[in-house]
Amino acid sequence: MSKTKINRRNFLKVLGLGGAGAALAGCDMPSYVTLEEGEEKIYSYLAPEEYVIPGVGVWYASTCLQCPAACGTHGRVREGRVLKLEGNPNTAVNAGKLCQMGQAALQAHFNPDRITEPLINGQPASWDDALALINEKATKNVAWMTGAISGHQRVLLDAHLAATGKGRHYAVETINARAWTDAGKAVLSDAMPTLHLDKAEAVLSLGADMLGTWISPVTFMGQYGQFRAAPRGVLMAVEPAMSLTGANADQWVAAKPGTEAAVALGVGHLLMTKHGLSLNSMPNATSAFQSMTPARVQDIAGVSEAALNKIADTLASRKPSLVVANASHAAARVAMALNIMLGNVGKTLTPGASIVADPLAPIMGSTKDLAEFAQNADAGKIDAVFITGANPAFIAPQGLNMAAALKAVGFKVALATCHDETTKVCDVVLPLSSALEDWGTHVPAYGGKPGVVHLQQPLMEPLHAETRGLGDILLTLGKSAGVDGLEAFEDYYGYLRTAVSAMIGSEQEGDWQRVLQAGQFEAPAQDHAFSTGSDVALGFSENADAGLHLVTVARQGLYDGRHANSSWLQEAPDQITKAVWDSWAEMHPKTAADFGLKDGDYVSLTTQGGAITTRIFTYKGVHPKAVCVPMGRGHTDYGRWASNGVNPLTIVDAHLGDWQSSEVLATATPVKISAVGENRHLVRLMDTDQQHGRKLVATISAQQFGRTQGGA
Amino acid sequence: MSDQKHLTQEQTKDIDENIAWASINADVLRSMENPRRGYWVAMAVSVCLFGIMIYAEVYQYMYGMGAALLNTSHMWDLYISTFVFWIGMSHSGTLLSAILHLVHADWRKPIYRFAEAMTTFSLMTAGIFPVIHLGRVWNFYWVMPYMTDRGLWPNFRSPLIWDAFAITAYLTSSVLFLYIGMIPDLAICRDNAKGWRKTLYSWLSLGWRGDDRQWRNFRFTYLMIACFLIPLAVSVHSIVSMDFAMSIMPGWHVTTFPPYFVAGALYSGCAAIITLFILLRYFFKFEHYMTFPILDKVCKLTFVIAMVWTYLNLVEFASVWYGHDIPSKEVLIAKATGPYSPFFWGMMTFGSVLPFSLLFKWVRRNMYVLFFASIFLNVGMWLERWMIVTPTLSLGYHPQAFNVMWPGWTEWAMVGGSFGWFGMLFLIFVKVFPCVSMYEVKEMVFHRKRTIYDDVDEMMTLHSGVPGPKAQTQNSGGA
Amino acid sequence: MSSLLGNIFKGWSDYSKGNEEGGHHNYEHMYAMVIDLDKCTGCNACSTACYAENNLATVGEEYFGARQAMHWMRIERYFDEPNLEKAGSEADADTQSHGASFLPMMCQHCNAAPCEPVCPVAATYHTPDGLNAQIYNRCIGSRYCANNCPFRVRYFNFYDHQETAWPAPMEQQLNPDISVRSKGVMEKCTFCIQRTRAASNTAKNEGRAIRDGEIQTACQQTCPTSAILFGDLLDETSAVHQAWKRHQVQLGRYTQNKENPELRGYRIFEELNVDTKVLYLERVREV
Amino acid sequence: MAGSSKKTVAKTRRVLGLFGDFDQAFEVIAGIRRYQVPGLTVDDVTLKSPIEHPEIEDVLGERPTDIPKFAFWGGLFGLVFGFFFLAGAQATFLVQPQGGKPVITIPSNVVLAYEMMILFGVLTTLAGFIIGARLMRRSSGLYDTAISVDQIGIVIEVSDKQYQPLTDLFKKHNVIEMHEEALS
Repeated sequence: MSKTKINRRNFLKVLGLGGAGAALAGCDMPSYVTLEEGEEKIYSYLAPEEYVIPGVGVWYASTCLQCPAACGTHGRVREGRVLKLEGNPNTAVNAGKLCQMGQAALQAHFNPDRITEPLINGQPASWDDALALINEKATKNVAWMTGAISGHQRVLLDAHLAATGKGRHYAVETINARAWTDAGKAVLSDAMPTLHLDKAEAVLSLGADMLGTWISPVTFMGQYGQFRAAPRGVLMAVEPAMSLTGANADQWVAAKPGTEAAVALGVGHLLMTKHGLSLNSMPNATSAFQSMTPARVQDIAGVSEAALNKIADTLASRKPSLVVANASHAAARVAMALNIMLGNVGKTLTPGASIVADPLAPIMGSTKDLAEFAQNADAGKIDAVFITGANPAFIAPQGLNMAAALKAVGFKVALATCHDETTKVCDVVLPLSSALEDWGTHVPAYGGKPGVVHLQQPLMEPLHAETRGLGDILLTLGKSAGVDGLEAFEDYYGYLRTAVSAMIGSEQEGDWQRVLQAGQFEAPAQDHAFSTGSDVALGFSENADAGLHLVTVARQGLYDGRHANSSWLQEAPDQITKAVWDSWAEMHPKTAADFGLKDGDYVSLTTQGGAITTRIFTYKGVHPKAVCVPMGRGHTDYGRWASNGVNPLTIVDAHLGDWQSSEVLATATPVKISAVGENRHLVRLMDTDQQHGRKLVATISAQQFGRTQGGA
Repeated sequence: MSDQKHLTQEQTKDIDENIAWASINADVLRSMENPRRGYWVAMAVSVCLFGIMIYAEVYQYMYGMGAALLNTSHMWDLYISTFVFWIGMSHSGTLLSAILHLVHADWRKPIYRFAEAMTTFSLMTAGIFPVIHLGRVWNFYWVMPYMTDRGLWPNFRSPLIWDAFAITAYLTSSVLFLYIGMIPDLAICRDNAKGWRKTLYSWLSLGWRGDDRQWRNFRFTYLMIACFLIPLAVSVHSIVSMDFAMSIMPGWHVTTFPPYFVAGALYSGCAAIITLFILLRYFFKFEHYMTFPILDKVCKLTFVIAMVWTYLNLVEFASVWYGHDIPSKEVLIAKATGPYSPFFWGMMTFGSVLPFSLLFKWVRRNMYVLFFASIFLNVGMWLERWMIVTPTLSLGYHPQAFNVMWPGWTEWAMVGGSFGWFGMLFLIFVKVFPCVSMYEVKEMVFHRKRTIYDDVDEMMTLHSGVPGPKAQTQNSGGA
Repeated sequence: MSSLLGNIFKGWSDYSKGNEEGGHHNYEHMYAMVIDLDKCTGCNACSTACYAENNLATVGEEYFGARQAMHWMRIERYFDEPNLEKAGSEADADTQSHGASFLPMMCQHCNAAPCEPVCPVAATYHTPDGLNAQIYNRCIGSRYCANNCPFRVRYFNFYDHQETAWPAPMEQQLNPDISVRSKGVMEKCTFCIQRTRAASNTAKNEGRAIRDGEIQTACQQTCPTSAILFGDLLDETSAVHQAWKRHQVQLGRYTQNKENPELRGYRIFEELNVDTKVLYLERVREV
Repeated sequence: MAGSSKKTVAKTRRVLGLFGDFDQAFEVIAGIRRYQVPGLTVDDVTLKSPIEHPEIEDVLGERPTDIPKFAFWGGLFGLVFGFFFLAGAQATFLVQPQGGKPVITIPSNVVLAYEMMILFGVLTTLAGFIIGARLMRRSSGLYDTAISVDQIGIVIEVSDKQYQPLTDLFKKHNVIEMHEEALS
């Protein structure tokens, strides 16, 4: 431990230099004493650490790990404390911007419920004991379960797996773009094509919450800003319940849960029949389009012909356009086909960039991995599992019966910063440094310049002496597992620096400093071209069930629940309902009326999987056949702020597989609703949703906008 | 006092002019002696209420203003409305004493003393509320007009500062008015008291000897201060109304507020006078002085003011209704139909309908009915103040302000406690100071007697040379 | 005495001169904002950034429900579009066909701020930078200012939030450039005055004027769609000045006479003549 | 009393007579007016009464009072001082909240100056009262508690040879009782 301490001091010195350089680079903000009263908890200016400039905030570049997007950040450090995060203006991913989750990374770091020491069976233990136990138990059939992961952590992880035998790496994310990437692979042989909202004249989203949680929201919001500038693009959204993207759409269409594909096919049908477009290269697709008449759409998805026509007309008249989908594999494939039909490929849909050093490439998580982990665990194929960056006990749909699966695994190690449902059931818990205390490299899965790698550097000394970085632990594990070539490095910083120097092809201190300041570096990348759309079969999952369906959506904020321990995000009102600190079920007023329910009524939602009880909120942004319950709330062991609300995933039946994929579909679980009889006011930002005739948000028609060019 | 007829409800004379001056002294001085059980009970109740108020204030001080359940929409609530209520109460004394003094209505003389005392104590009660409603009560003195070491003054533009000035001036003036009017009586007390009371009254009576010089200066002084007090009283409550009228909030930004508030103040003041009148008459056996005819006059006065108040109320509604300010109209409609509507209609009933009962003579002459009537009139006036503050804040220009809020327990405790505090002060007053002005009752008796007998003399000497009763009662000047 | 009289006359002349200029006084700067409601996605990033930058306390569900939250920058969401003439079919549609309307609402820093004259102790006043400032030390918590604010953007510390909002080690995140407010004090958006001051100090040290864009408020800096503009309205070259000019909105007026009424710029509650310094650009929808 | 002090010799004693009602007291004063006691004028008379008799001037003659002057000047001072105090404060208080208003706002200052006018007016009136009525000083002259009940007293300082006629005058108008004290 002492050795690593010394090393920390060393690299923090280095870091100080880097910071000074950053200061020269002009992105520092000197502090000063305001007229307002001083904060009594400021550290004394006496005898500061040698790398601290008293009273002067210095900005260091790092990377945000709040969601898989891996935005670049600048952290303001003063007196050795990180005070504020901003986006790194140099990165292509987020261009100096951050979302609320990125802002709240501070609270993930300073969280009062951090794990401060290793635990064995819940009892405090020393690192040596913990590591000894791990070396003893984790010998064969070792598995790793992580969230989305990339960069050198992934390299070390793979190396560890390779060394410990035929283990496997499960990357799990409930909120993922698996449908889109699969479709991309299947149709264009490109999992992650680059999208250009800013160039598009019209965008149709089939359940892809680009502005909220999809792939890289900050990237898309940045493009959205330009998309809305004159000439103004038109945004259309088809989804069962209103997402942040839908809330910003010019045309929002409610589709019955799980039928977005049918709607998309209907749009294609109109484009062919009404607007004379064709898709000769894909006969299968063509037939699928032709068979989906608006009338069928009407009774499959409950979308009116008028709405369908409007979408088709807009897409046909405004070019280039863009169709994105994440509702289901079917929808994603149709979206790809539509893009080809509309001639968007090459204009608003260009080949994605990949980096040469493939081992660093990002692994985007999926619930498919989650399901497979459950199967394999049940089958006894996993003896030991290392879990980090994921909370399977919370995010697994009830249908997967994750509790039993985890029980079936003999030895479980959690590498975590905070206690959660998973660490509760793990044999060994290793205290992880927070993202702001750790080193790492991250390859943005989307939006980065070709071959760009984001560097994560510590923004302050660890709050808790006993925590260690993920890289350091991986390195230690790798060494003890006998991975070659690791002995040379006494800590992850050393490893990383060597590796990065190799990638940028320079051992120079100055180059390393430049990388630190930039927070990113570019590895040689190679572009690759699309395949001309391979003629995949298009279909859709017809959902005959006429009853209500449970829709579990994710909202930017608590996300999949990993941010529920942030009081800022708990108190940041949900974008759509403006509710805070609790769960709710969104229902269409008509549906609520049918059940004799009103706002604030507690209802019990029952599926085969179980039942949850929460309050309803009625508005017209839900399909009458849908009951929408956002994820992220209802933790049982996640600190002082996370226990409010319910977790809808606990009643989601995961065995409803999507059409032609094993990806778990969490949007179409039949649900029964019954009033509990209790009513309590849902705590929201405002009690009214109307402007009451005040001119607060004024709305003008696009025609006027066109005439004035938006005042530009 | 040969017959007791004048004590009954059929009494027609304001006062029996044959009452002996000595007995006036005796009766009033008796009222200041050895309290009976009822007094101690009343005192105990008042002290308890006040104790609860202290506890609530300490709790709120430790916990924060959130204890009162105030929120971003309702920054003000019962504290301010009760403040306005007590300021209103304080207007009665001045009205009766000063105005009636100027118009030489001598029936004021037996009852103005306790009315002025009420003015003073209501003000002392009202003064509590602006202080306890401060978020940082320990800094309340920052509103005083002095320059801090950082060159800061209070903001003289703020109606709250106007309040501070007005209330200071009003409290000072009304205390002096009460005190100066009391000096001759204090001399009487001095002449009859023993022990500590003797010392006290000797100091307070400033060596009053009843010289013609003293009486002459006294007359002018009293007149002058009365002249000062009437415009002051009017200005005080119009300034209080400006706390609301000067804001831009719909429902507060109303031009007719100043007269409306003044009318309301006089109204609640008169009602309170009726209440105390009845209590004093009942407990202190003041039947000879606080007579039904006087009560009758007060009731009529109350009715007139009630009608003025009602009229101004309707004017306000009408001006909002026919105006085009939608938010104000929303507030008005919400008052009548929203969650606070029961209290609104309660206010209208007690404030505008109930006064009509005063048109019936049997009501004006029935102490018991009248007592409860006067209580409910004041309940109505308290509701009025609450309806001005809270329903308005429950709406507003921005929908963020829309919120219905009910007062927390600390607020109710403070409201109750304020009555305890007032009661305490008043109970102490009636035992330490004469609550009926002896010398002025004597003047009243004296004048009435003279006028009557002069008329009779004229008649008799006109018709026959026989000397009139005046000659006969030559030696019965007093005893 | 002479200086006193001098001050009196100076005050008068400043006032009359200021009136002709449309403002009310002569300012060194006049910081103002432009918010494009068509770009705003209502994602809350600005609000959370404000919590991080300005030491805003989180109050928890109970107090939030009691309307005692401290969100200086709040994103309001409305479902109706009062002044958008809809096609007949949509008017009575039973679906939220145009999405929702989002409104970032923070202190509008009115030039004729209704909160200022009513404060009994002058705890809120106008700085030479044209900011509506709140002096926490001076505030005694009469809460008149909040009653008189038509936007309801002043927030009162009904409790001491230190222990609950920043349990150790969270207090280490507190921004030392500004205070943590204690109970009984009014607070509100300051246009990130600490950043303004820092920039002006830097400029002074380097002996130059403040550059446009040098000062970024926390909300502006983080806004993913760059919907927020901040700058000095007196600086002819600043983007904010240009935007106000383009949209033909002037300070010191309660009705704007625009040559082109279709320009999107408008100020909320302009008719109250409080002279706000936040220019909103209308949201746009396909009809 | 200047009128009398010229011709009279040194006063030796002070006499107080108590009477049953005003009429009798007035008769006595009338007698003095008619010089039934040599060397005494009505100006030497001090009348002590339990109430203020309206026609007292008719009997004792006009005796001026300064109260209204006190009130007027006090009020005026309050008004002027009030306004300039406020104006001065506002003019030196340069960070004061403007809220779009001028530095020195007439409406608010008028309101406040008005209050100060009344406050000072009342205070000076009180001062005038205490001075004019010779209160708060060791009181000279005989006094009887009966005066505070229902009897009217007349106090006159007399020389030895005026004493007898005065007592006669008192007795003639059936004085109830008489007190006297020697003047040192």
